Amino acid sequence: MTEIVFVLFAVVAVGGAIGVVVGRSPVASLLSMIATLASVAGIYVLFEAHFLAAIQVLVYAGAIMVLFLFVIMLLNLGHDYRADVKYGLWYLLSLVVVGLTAGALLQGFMGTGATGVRGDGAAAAAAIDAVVAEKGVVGAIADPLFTDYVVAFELTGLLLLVAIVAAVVLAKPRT
Amino acid sequence: MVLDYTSSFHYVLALLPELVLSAWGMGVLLVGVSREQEGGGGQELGWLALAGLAIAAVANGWLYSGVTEEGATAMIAVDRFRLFANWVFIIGAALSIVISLPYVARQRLQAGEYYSLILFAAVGMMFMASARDLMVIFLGLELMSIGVYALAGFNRRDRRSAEAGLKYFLLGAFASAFLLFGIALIYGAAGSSNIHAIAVAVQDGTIATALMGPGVALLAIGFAFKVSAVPFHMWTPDVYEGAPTPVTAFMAASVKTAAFVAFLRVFLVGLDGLYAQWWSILWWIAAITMVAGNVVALVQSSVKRMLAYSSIAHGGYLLVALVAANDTAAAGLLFYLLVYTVMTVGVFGVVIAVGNQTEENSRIEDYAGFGWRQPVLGVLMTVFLLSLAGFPGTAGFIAKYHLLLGAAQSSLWVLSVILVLTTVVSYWYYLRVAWYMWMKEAPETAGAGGRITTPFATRVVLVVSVAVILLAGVFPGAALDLAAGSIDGLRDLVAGSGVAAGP
Amino acid sequence: MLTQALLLSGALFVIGTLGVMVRRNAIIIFLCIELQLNAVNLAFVALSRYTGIEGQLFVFFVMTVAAAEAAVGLAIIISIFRHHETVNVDKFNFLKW
Amino acid sequence: MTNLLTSLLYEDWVLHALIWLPAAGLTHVLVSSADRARHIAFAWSALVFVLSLGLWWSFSPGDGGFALESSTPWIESWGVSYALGIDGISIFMVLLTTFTSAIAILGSFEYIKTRRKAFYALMLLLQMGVVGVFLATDIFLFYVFFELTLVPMYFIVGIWGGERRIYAAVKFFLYTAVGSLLMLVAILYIYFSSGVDSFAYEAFLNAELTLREQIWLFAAFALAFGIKVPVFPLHTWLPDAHVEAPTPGSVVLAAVLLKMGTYGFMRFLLPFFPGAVQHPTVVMVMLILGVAGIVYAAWVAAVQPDAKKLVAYTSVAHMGFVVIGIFALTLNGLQGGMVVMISHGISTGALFLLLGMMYERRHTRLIEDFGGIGRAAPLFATAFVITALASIGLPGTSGFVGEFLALLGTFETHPVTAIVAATGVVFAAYYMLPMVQRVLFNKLDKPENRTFPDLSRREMVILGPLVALMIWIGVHPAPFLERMEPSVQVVLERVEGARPVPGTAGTPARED
Amino acid sequence: MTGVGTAESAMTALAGVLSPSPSAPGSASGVAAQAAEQWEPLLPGLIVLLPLLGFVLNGILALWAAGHSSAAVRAGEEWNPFAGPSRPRTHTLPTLIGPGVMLLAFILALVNFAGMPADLHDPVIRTYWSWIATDTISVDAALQLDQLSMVMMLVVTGVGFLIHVFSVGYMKDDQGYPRYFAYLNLFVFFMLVLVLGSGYATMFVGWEGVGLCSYLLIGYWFSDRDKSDAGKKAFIVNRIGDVGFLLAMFLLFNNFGTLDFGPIFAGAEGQLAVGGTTVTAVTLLLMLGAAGKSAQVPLHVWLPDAMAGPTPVSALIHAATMVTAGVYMVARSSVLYALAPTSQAVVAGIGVLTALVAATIAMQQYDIKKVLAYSTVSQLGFMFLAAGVGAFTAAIFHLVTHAFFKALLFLGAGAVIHSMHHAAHHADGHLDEQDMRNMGGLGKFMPVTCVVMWIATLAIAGIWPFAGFFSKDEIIWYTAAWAGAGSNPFGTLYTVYWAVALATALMTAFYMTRLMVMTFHGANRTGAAGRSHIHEAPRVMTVPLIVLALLSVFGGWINVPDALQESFAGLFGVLPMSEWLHHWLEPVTHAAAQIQIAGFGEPAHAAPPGGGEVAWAMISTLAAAVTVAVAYRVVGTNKYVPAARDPGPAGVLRRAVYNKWYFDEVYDSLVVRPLLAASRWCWKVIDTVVIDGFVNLTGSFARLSGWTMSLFQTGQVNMYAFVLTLGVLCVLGAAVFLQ
Repeated sequence: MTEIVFVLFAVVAVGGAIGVVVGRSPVASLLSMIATLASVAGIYVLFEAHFLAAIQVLVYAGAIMVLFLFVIMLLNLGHDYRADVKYGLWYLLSLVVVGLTAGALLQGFMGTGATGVRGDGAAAAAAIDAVVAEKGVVGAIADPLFTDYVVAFELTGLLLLVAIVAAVVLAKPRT
Repeated sequence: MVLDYTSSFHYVLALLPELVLSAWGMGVLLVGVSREQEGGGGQELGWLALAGLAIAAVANGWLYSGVTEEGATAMIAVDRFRLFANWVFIIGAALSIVISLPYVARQRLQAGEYYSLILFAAVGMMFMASARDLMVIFLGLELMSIGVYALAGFNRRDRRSAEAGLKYFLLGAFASAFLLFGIALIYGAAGSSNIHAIAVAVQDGTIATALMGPGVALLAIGFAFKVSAVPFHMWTPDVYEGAPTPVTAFMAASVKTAAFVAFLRVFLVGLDGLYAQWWSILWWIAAITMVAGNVVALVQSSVKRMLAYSSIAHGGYLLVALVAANDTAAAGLLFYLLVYTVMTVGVFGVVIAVGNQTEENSRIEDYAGFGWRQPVLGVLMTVFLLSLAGFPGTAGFIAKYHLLLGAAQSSLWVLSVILVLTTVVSYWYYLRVAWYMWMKEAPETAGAGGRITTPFATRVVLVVSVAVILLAGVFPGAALDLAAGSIDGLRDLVAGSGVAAGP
Repeated sequence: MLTQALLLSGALFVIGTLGVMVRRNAIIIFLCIELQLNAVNLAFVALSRYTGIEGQLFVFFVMTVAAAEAAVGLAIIISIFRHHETVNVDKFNFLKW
Repeated sequence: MTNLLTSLLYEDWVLHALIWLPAAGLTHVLVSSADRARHIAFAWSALVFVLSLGLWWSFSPGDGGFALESSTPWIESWGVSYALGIDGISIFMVLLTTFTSAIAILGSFEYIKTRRKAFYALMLLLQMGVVGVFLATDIFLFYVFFELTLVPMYFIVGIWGGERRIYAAVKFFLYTAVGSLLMLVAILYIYFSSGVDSFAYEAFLNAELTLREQIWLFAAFALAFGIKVPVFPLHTWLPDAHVEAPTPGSVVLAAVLLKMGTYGFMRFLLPFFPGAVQHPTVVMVMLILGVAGIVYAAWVAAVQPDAKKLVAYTSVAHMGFVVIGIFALTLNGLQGGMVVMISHGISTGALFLLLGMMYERRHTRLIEDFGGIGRAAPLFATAFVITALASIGLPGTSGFVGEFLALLGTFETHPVTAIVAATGVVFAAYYMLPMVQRVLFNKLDKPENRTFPDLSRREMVILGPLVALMIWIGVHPAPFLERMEPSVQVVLERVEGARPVPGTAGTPARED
Repeated sequence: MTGVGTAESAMTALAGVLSPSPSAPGSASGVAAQAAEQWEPLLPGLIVLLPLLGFVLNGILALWAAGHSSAAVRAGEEWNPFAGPSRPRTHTLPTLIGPGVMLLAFILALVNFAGMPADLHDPVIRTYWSWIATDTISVDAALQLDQLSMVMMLVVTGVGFLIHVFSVGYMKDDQGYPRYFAYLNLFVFFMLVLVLGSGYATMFVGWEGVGLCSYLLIGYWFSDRDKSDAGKKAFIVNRIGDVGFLLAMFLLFNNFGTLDFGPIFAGAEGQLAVGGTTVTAVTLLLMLGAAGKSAQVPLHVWLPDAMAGPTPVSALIHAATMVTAGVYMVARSSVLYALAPTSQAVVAGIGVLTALVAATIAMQQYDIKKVLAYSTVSQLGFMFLAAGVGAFTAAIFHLVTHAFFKALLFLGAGAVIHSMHHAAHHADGHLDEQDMRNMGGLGKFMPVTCVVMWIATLAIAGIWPFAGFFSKDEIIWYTAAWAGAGSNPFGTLYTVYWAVALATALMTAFYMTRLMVMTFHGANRTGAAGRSHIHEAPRVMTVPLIVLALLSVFGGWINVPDALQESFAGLFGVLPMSEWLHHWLEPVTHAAAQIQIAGFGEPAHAAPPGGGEVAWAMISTLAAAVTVAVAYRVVGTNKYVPAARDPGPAGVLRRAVYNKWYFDEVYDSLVVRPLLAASRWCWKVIDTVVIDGFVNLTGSFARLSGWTMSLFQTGQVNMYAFVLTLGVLCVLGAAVFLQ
């Protein structure tokens, strides 16, 4: 059952990804991207990462993609249907390179599964499930976030601040 | 004092320089915003930022003076390696700010944002140096990068600046994705993102090898991008050329330093046990970088762009230290970064002076006869160039020699030979600037540029930089000991292993 | 399941890579990079089932980074659009060689 | 004299003074006015020369080891020290340097008309570097000085040179740098092979190297020094540099800088790699290159239209004698090589000064622009002829003693080489006499040469000591020979006494 | 030490050298060194030093004078070599100093000669300072006095003095007068070093030194391109020989560990096998040196050109002294040559060939000095023949007599030229003052010159009782005698030599008579304008001529062979000094003679076709006399026209001879031009194209590859991403597949 759902989501995700790359208009690409994000969120659920799935949909697909859409509209690119994919030899070359890279990754990933990761998969999954059961979906993530990874968390705060400053500076109109 | 992190307050202590700088950056930002000026002036903000750096330096000094940590496994490292790197960042940022002062004023940039972004980027660099966790390294790198993306595109009036910002951003984000993928794979393979834990896992043999290969490769690619190693360097010349010159200096010096420091910690501490797997990759990258960087620099007609390629080449030299992967090389890397920071910022400082605080006059022809018109700046530039070329008597030589020493210790003879031969190539383009400055007469039309004015502060700083370069070139002992001391114990993390040591 | 997830992650990643290489529109290129980050997130989530909850935490961080990048990146794109009235990266080749 | 020197504690400070006084002079020149720069520079270099003269008495050859040694730790973590010393080989190089530097500065008074402060500062820097090269007994220190000499020379050629000065300056710089940087790698190799964390000369002597290693390292060192010398196929930077350099630059270049190469042969190459040096193929290659240099350079010199280029090529030929003398590995050969080095420094230096005087007067260096100068300027012609004769090694001049000993020494072990090299004696006449004839003799048929002024008093002061030295060394070289002999003997014994260490020391550690 | 010795010490100390110390001449001297101890030569160092002093003083004066004349040049005046003002400092002082030092030196030499014991077996060696000394080689600055060097010293100082005196008149009007004497003095100094040096190295100093002076003096009038060319040619050709000398020294050093004569000659017989490779090589190499210096075929080409120098120079350097240095050197090395019969045959062969070639050329020359020059070459050939057949005494004997009569001939020719020069000044159009076709009948104007030159001509032609007869006859006789020696392996060859030598002797008589007739007899062809200015030379020139004429007459009597003593040749026993020179030189040549006799057996007592010494002496002098007479008639009936109207010789053979057998042309096309072409090729091709090309190519290659790589830097993000991904692929591939 899970496998079937996974495959379903996977197909949608990959399809969406391809849509991003070949989409004729920016908006089309963006919509394909949202489809991908949504199906990836579905896969998160399959991996019992419910909170992340929610965040994925809310923040990623919701906020960030809307920001993209907003910019596309702002720059009035929504009606730009000229294909800006570089077809031809360049496309072919890129495909070859990407294909070979994919091959290399495939080779690397094929061996995973039992020995691909360190530690015992079942035990780890059980431990996560236990924590989730104990602290709730949000609490399971929040706990390490504010203890072990508090530094990183604060760092993200700073990161966002910088991003805001940067965005403000850059997007200001020329004077 | 020994930090053990059981108390959160100890995190505050351990991160004192970063925190000071972050807070100060916000302060500068606030002061800047509150003054509501668009361009013009803003020098006092620069001085304010410098004061922040000074305080951070004091904090760093306090940490350096004997604060240690318990266990040496926590997310934030309190070791001399990091603190030494912090010095370098502070120096790099401070020098960049100093050479920015007149530039920002002349170009009417938003000083508050400008200086605070430099400080924030410096914080990101410090995190990269201090992080003992891949994720924190990534976040620090992003903090730094986002700040620098913005700085590169800071001059909205200049389309070259915008173009530089865009290219840097797109490719930087692209490369971050590879880095992140690498982190993910290593995390999976090692079961942790903690460098110490990874090192232990590698040591134990409990690491999962399947993902490790691609993981290490992608990680190396991510760092290689940031240190602009060939073939991940393509952005460098464009961005360096387009960005406002002080930002270029900051990028060339500090961003590279930060990336190298993190690179070193990850590969020489965390992945040291896998040396056999990654050395050859880095070997080739180092070799290609040295060759390509130097060779392409030969055909540049813009000094800024030439210096960009030269910085690529320097990245190649530094990579040799990583390939050598021994304590000497690591110390050499630190020392080189320190020296490199000073001389790079210095050379860009002169470039700014020649450009008269604009982006003009950056073609090599514009330097014709410059030395005789501005003897002091000319001599400074010459020393900077000689130091970049690694000429005896300058710190650049000691630094390069240190790298060679490390390489030799690991018997990397071929790489050493490539290093020295490409150094010869580099002589040509460094000397070319010198020959334009001293051996060519200024064209008749040069009068248009008028007098070049350089603020007193900039001059003082440049002179001090040169003095430091010469002093460190002649009496490098103390600095060398400092660098060597910063490596002490860094790679002994994995208790009782001993594999970390070089031959 | 892990292998499949990683393969999916890899697939999404390389598709994103392809997009960066072949698209001219800066926004789409950036979108493709976001796609790559998403692929990595997928890997993190999948791996976290085997290694612990930190994996999910990292996804959290990555999303933040993605958001920050989006802010800055789009601002940069807007900025350069003001110069060129286009987001076609092929037009941005004032700096070269 | 010796007592006087002792009472001044001369031996304690002289070597340091020789290196650092030019630096002081440099500073002085920089803070002085441009008009007075030349006098100040000359005063300092003259002071250094006078101080260095004391070495003549203070130095006693003894057992051939270093004298007046001093060593202060410099970069302790690497085992680098500021170590100076002098022996029978370096004393002459040092004296030659201080002497020709002072002469060259004096000779540049009229030649250098622009940017004088910078010029004299660079000259003094050059002097400092060269003296350092000859005095250093620490390999690292040596290397630093060795490279340091490039910069002032680069600027001297590049700023005050002729039409193609930049090309020449860069060529000079890059050519030399290629060799010296490869040598640096080789130095590091020995450093790690010696097992001692020290760059001291003695430590390097004790490095145990297999024959294979020695040959590779020999190649690196020989390339560095061979370019400097320059040995035959590596010589093309020299004519360009000489032609373009201003007179004082040429003088120092010919008189001293080239000697750094042959000095390196004697000081480092032979003692460090005795196994390689004794290897028949290596010896053969070096001898063939030396001989090729002698003959080839003489030929090329003979057809040069530019007098300065001609003399530049003769340098290659002369240094060829030094090379064969050294690699003959006989006492006479080595001593002959030493004397040729000294003699070449003096005579070629003088020739360049003379050509500089010609250039100052006529602003041309082409031989065909002259003719019959002997009529207009007899003193000049006299000095020119004597110098030219010294250069081609007429008995009774310094050139003969050196070439004779070098050839004799070569003949002892490699007769065929010596026979071919001896033809250089003919070719020397073949290139030098036509030049002398076309410049000084023949009809004074160009009106502008009629007013060719004769030597001024200053020029006589410059040339006088040079000519006197040429004849002194030619007539009574014993004081020179006996001072250098023990040290040369030490080098030779080192070569003959050592056999390469068997084994496989120094296999790559991590890069297998 | 005697007071004299102290004085000498002071003198040498003046020169800044160590005080002299008598030293035993090598290891083999042994007890015989006692003899040397007993004789204290008088200031030998001073003899050498005096000309040097003259050089220094004259040199200073020369520079002073040249400063004045160059000032005139700068002022725009045309250079006139004969317009020199006769000031005290430029004329009187050099006149006193130049010949003065020579006179003093000659007197000193005479005193020493008189004091030298006849039974002195080992040379007296005076060491002044250690010249070149290393651990393995020790060359002292030392002089060696023995019978041979004594003879040479007398010739050099004596003839030298006469020529100096002659020069006073000849060069009177020359602006470079002091410079001339400076060079001349310097030459004598080096020549004395050459003949007095105690070893090969010292000899080499003089050897090259005289070459230098020859160079300077040939090119004395250096404004004339031909003249300075000639000087250059002389120097370079000489240097070719010098290489041989150098290599010979090296070879000797390798075998003996020293270059001093004493030990080498003492040890030679023991250490070197007779006819061995080493000794043959050494002697052949020495011969190369000698051939260069003494203008032997094939290195003779410089000597005729050397006539460009002032005529007294030709007399001194290119006739009497320097060119005979080669003969001296072979004679000095007699022991070595005796050990190398092959080399001897070669030396003799070259000598006889040179004699023949030069004599043929001399028969067709019109330049009076050229004739004399080739005559000199020819006579030098005779000397080499003598040395080659082992008649070292005869070689030296001929050297001495030749010094007399050839110096006389040259000086006489100088007087003629001097006189013709004045005529040329007044002649219509160009008049070559040395071309004999422009002379004729000068005997009327210059009777003294004519007479003395006839004496010299008879001497060189070998007419009894003039000096040349004895010396030349001895050479020819010894050739014959050794040809017939019992076990001479080259007997037949020697016979050929003998025959050729005989023929050459007759040719000598012919061309000399031709010279005399063309110059002094017949009708004058100078032209009316010039003729009135032809006059006899002043006394300062004629007196030396007369002295030399006397020597040319009587000089041969110092070595009348025993066999001839009682014949007509010895005036039936009247001549007093039978074989004096032979005995005098015995200590030097004795060893060689012993070796030769040991090798070849006793010389024969009859010439190859039969007939003893007396008979052949008679035959040769009669034949020579007949040749002179015939030539006088034949040449006298020839109708010569002035050079300007002469179309030159007709016929292939004549033309070839006139053109000196085309030696110069052959060298030019086989050596000089190819060498120049090769040099140019080396420069333009190897240096510029190959080496520099490679160097520049390296640079260009670097720049080209840099340029190529920068092509990827298109400024397009896609491109950058592509390259980046390519890098990813490589790294990833390497990491995944290559582990």
